[in-house]
Amino acid sequence: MNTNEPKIVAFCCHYCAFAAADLAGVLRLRYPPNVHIIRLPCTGKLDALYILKAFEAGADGVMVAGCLEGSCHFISGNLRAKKRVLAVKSLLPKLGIAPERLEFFNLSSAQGDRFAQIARELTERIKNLSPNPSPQEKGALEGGRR
Amino acid sequence: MPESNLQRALEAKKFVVTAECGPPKSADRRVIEEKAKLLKDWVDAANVTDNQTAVTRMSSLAACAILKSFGLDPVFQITCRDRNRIALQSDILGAYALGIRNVLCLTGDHQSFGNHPQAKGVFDLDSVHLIETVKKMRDEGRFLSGDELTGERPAMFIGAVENPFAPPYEFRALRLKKKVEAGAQFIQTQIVYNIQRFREFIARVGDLGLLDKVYIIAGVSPIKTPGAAKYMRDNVPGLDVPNEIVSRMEAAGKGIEDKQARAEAWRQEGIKICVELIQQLKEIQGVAGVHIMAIEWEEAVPEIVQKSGLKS
Amino acid sequence: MIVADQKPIEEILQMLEPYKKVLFLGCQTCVAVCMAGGEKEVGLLAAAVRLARKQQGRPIEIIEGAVKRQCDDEFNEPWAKTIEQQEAVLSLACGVGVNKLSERFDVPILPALNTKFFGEVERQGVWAEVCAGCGNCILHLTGGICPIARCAKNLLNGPCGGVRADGTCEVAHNGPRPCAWVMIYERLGKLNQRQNIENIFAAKDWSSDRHGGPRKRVREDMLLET
Amino acid sequence: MSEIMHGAVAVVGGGIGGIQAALDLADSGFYVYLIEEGPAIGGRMAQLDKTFPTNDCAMCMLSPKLVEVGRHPNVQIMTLASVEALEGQPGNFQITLRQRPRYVDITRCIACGRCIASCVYQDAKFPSEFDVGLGKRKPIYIPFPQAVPLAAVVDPQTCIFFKSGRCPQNCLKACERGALDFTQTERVLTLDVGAVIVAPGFEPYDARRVGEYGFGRYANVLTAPQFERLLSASGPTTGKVLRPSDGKAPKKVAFIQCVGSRDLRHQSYCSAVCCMYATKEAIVAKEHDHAIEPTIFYIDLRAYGKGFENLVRRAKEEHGVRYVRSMISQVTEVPETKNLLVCYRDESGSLREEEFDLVVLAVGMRPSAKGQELARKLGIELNEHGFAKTSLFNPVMSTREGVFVTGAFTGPKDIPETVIQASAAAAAVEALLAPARGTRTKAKQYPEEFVSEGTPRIGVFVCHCGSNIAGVVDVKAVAEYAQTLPGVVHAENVLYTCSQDNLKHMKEVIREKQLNRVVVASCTPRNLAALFQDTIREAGLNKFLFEMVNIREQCSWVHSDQPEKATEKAKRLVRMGVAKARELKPLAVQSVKVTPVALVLGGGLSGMVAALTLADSGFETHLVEKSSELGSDLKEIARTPEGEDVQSLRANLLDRVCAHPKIRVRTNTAVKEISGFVGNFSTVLHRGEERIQHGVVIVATEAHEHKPNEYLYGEDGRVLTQRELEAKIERSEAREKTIVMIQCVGRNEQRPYCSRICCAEALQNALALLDQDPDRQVYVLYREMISYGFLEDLYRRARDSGVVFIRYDEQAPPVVRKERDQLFVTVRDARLRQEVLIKPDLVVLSTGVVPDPYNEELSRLLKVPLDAYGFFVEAHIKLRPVDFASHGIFLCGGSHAPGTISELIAKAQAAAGRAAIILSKEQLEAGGIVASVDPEKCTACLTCVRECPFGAVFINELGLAEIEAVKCQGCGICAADCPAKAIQLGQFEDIQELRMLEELFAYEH
Repeated sequence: MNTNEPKIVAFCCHYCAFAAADLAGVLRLRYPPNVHIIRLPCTGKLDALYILKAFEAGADGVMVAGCLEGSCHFISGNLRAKKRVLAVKSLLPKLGIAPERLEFFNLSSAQGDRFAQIARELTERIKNLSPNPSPQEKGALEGGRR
Repeated sequence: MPESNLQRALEAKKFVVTAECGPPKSADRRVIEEKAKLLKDWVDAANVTDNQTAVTRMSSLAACAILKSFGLDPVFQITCRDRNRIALQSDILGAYALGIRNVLCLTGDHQSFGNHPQAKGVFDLDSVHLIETVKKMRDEGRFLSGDELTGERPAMFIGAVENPFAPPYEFRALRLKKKVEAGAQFIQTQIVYNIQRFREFIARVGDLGLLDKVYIIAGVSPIKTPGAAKYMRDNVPGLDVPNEIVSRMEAAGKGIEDKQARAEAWRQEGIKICVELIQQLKEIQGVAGVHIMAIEWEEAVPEIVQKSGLKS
Repeated sequence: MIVADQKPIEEILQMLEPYKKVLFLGCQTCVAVCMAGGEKEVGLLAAAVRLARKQQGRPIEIIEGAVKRQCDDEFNEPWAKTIEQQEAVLSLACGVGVNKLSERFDVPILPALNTKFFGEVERQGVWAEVCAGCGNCILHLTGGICPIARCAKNLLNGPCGGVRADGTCEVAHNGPRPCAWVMIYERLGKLNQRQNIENIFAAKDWSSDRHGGPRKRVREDMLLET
Repeated sequence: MSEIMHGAVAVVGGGIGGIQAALDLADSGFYVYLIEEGPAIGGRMAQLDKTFPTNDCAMCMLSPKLVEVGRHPNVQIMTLASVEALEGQPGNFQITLRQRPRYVDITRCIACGRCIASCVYQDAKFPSEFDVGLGKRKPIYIPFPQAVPLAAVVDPQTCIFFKSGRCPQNCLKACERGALDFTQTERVLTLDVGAVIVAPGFEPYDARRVGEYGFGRYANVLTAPQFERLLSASGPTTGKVLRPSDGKAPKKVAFIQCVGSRDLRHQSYCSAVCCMYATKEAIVAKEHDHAIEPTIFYIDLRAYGKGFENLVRRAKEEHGVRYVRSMISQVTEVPETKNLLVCYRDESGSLREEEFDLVVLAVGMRPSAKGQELARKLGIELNEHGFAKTSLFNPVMSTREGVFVTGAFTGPKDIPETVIQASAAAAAVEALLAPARGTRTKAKQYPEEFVSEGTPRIGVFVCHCGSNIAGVVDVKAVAEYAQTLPGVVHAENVLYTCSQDNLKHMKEVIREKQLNRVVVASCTPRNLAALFQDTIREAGLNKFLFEMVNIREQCSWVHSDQPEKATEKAKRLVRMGVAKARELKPLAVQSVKVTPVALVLGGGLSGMVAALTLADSGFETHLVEKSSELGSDLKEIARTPEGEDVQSLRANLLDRVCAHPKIRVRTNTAVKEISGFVGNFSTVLHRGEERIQHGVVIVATEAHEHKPNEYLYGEDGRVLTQRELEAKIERSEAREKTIVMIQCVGRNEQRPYCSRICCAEALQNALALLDQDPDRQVYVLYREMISYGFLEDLYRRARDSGVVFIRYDEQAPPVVRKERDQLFVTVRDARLRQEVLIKPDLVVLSTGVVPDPYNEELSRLLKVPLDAYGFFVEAHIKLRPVDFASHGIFLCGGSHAPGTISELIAKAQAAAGRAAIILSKEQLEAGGIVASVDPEKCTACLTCVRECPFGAVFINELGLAEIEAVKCQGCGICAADCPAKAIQLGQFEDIQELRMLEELFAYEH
């Protein structure tokens, strides 16, 4: 892949961040097409493994966006997610991966503008890093699980 | 007639003075010799600490032997942290053979505080067991295991410690009782700053009928600087330093610009506080003496002894 | 349960340095419960190691798996063929599992965990040592609170002088913990059993502890050999 | 009551109150016409940025409700409609409506905005109603991005076509869907309904009428609703606080309270919400721009609701919001800078002046003109303030039987109280129309699902959405690409996937090609996924064998400048969607039978009202009280502050409860254990070990007057609580001449909350004392007078009657002492800043209320949360005020939060109404997107049990974790944290998520 076109995965909560991304569209805001959203029912569903697997698969950046604190549809899912992201973030440099490639955000569904801004900033930030040297290998995610 | 000078003095109802003597972090016997000379005329006995706060120093046994050779009556402090029951008993025998007649049985500070926090703590016995063991060797001629000593028994004057200033406060006197029952003949306490709480402790000890059975020697320690006072107040578990003492230390140096002069003013105040405490302790029924822990400040001991009128 | 901690990733990477084909084998019992070596951790660790090795340009092939209990041969047996094809096995079990696999297989078995203690779950994410497995229980006398495991100096006759004013132990490099003897004292007060600790507890016989040498338990009536 | 009874209800007003009432009714077996004057539902709440006291995002809370009501099969939304007349009688009304033309067919409009873009007006120039005039719109516009119905509307007042008849009508040509229709005309229609709920809401007070503040003359004087739009991320400045005069960020912002409220020249009552919304707006402004220095000029700070005190404290301590107790005399503009000089009299009476960059007027609530007109047409009476007239003991009943009123139409109210009243009104309608339940609702029938295991056969439908997607993304290329993906047996382009003809086509394709998975690549799943799922279900597929790919909002609309890259991204997204589809599994939805029986815990006022409401709706109800009698909480109260006789209320409730054939009362009875889940609870009572099976639980424990231990209470007989004084007055035994009342007694760090009712009690007693003997001297020593809403009139009357009010600071509470049998009260008058000494004959303490201590046990038994002060915590403070987070358990009563009798009655009715939704169903659906445990892997580590926010996980008899599908809400927290990887969440399984990741990166350009 072109080094200037990083691939970014955004794990978004259905209720807030995903809705904010929709609103960004409704408002016809612009952000780079590098960001790909995977919808979760709640960021509480975000397994730390997804983040590592995303990098393994070749992601150049990962963002996780849950509801504003205190506003989680499921009471505490966003708080759990934040902790998991922080744990992975502290692990990344030990694996040789810049922790700036991973970020957690709190968003409300009304923050279409903010979503677009984050998408722009994150893409820009990751463009300035060298690409993730983890090219996808066929079946890499299989992990030989039995 | 006991061979221990300390024991004789106590039995003679004298208000005794003991002092602490820390061995060096080296093999230099002269350090001990200097301290021996300094203390010789002022104390009834001198304690030698056993790798205090788990920092490795010259062995307390060796330092005791040096003190003995200078005519002092050494108190051999021995902790359970670094020796199992085999080594403990062996060192008691050796100490006695070297002429040491007093032993202070302690559990010991945890190794995590010292200069080898990686060390494996032994803690095979606790201090109560150690007291029992020495008594058993002395009185029954048997080791802890029941195996017999074959020959001279170590006729030690057995001491223990107690801290009246650590929770659970009500339990402290009872713990002291256990030590007395195990065989402790004298007790050296944690440093007293809070005289009120100490009085309460002595009252409890009295209620348990222990004052006739054991000599209680109250720990005192002169404070060098206000910083030290604050540090002890805030950071040393098991010490109870009332705010009043901290403010007295602070007040003593106030307005003095010259560093040396200020340090001297602090020292004087520290000694003064110590002397006042000794005088109050003297008045408490059941206190048989004081144990001065002038840590790395042994030269203060004569002054304190003099000023508190214990010896002129 | 046995409480373990994952080794720092740096140490694990170093251990795996010589190998390119490794099985990561978790254990779904104690170490899963204490969130150190269950299937989830296997997945996370494997992903992390693969990532790191890729970054280093030295990819590693990892097979992931987890067994019910690594301390029983029968659970490990289905993995025998796979194990024999590996350059090494990284075991995410406690030390028992590592020993067990090592007894059975001629492949290097590497420990991913530091096995720590027998613990209770204080609350989610916090495990605390409360039993030392000394082989000679006196909990009936100490109000169910073990002075051997929970006192830094395993004292048997009351607290040392290092109790803080708030009743916690001065030895706190693993986080503040209440003084075991303060707890015992208070609990016995509640149970009206303070007399239990008025008398001297005799010196402990450590021969039942691992100081008596590696221990073994045999229950004759359960032996299958005739 | 008519013999004919219609199972349909007209709900007039599409604000949050109307929406809630409509949903409650539609969910419990009634057909609802939701009638809205404007072009979209959502009301005032949709315009808010945040809501107090939690500062939750308003749209985040409201939008799902809008979608839900918009899609509800038993709700018909009628916009641009107004009521003309109401005839008939309860059960059989005929309501006549006039519906204005929209000129847009909402069934065809897809809200793409092309018509708006093509309008002859190139710039939006007409003030936007939604942005309160701060933003502009065109004559054709979409009310707001989340509007329901989401469709354009033409405003004939501004449309050139209607004004001049000469317009090229570009919009008509631009619309690819043929949705515009300028031939539409107004229509009048009459509907048969059994009852009417009226919820027209309020109007903000017209700030122009308070001339001294210069609104309308000075550019930088805004009203609070306008300021709210400035704060909103979707507002005219995208959330930036900017001055209208120069677009610069203001630094000093003044909030002026009580604009139009508490003022006989305007409205005599207190608008009840302004102190809190100003506090919220000040905090939010500060969060948006840290340089802003907000100052709130207020008379009394009324932070009387749950969590309000805490918000004010945070405003002061964490955000540095400045509060100035004052009376504003006027605002003048500095012509050069357009800054504003606020001239005010501070508490000590000194006149001061301060310059601000922006002034926000906290305008009050007034009854809307339309509401007044509506009242006339419906034949219901209004009170002296112009709000709907209700009785205190029947807070949602209008003066016309069968017509119910709710929300701010009945008086100033915040959102939760509106929601509570809405549910209460719905409950009242249910009780009225119980026999007609289910007669007008429709239940859809679906064909039997065919077993869709086996190799995936996926159909992909790539939507053009007219040019919305196709104008940017090469949708043909996307469909062709989809065709190449593994598992795909059908891929095609569709002009509008959501059109009726395509839905039919989709079903045919599913059958013809034997598809067992469907992927739709179009717009956001948040709006239409349910529609497509329903469609594939009609074709016999399990509805979970569906995946939706968003290539509009999250692709074409945001990448319109890069069509090629957008196309590539769309391909990647489709590839991901197909990858997930391959792994999809049919999910079973099981039906769980509902035991149509209610258990009400607590036999006080709330418990009795809740039980009666449920029983009147036809549900058997067990009312369990742990003390020896019902209604003991009302025993000590003679009358309400407004003068209503509480004892006759109590007697009436007792009679009705005891005589009701559907209510079974047990006193002296406590609960021993409760097990089960929504629809199927099983409770063992302590007395006789009796076991009750029931479908819902309502916790209705009350709060009690706090018994103080300060101020010589209990030591001197002349020191009483307010309740004790009331009893004494009632017995005509009060002879004392000088009486001192002390407010907020015992309100401290441990009990910092406002008890809401004590100020009114004090006013009531003070007035009663003076009525008996005008020569008395009554002092009230207070911190803040909490006479919100119409209670303000009582406060005014007390002042006029000569009651002396002395304010004291929280830090300097009054002192009561006794010397030689004389009582002395000293207090520092915070206004005059001097000590006052009073020698009273009687000291009366307003001690506030404390929750029932029994709550702790109930909290444990039911696994429902308590707050730090012992009050129960509701599921959501704004929108689910009487629900617990755990399904099937509801709450009301003083142990939820302190309240007046009228408020408690509404809350109890609301709880009953919410509970009735469950009881009215024969069975509940469970399953679908829920988590489940693989018993082979589970190690019973308890992580899931500890983490589940809904208490849905338990350890079963095998000693393994098991998830109660009925309780599981599908968040997936447990699945993500399970250390043994034994838990998977349906539709979001790890393998599905990981495949998406894998395929995203496997994509090669």
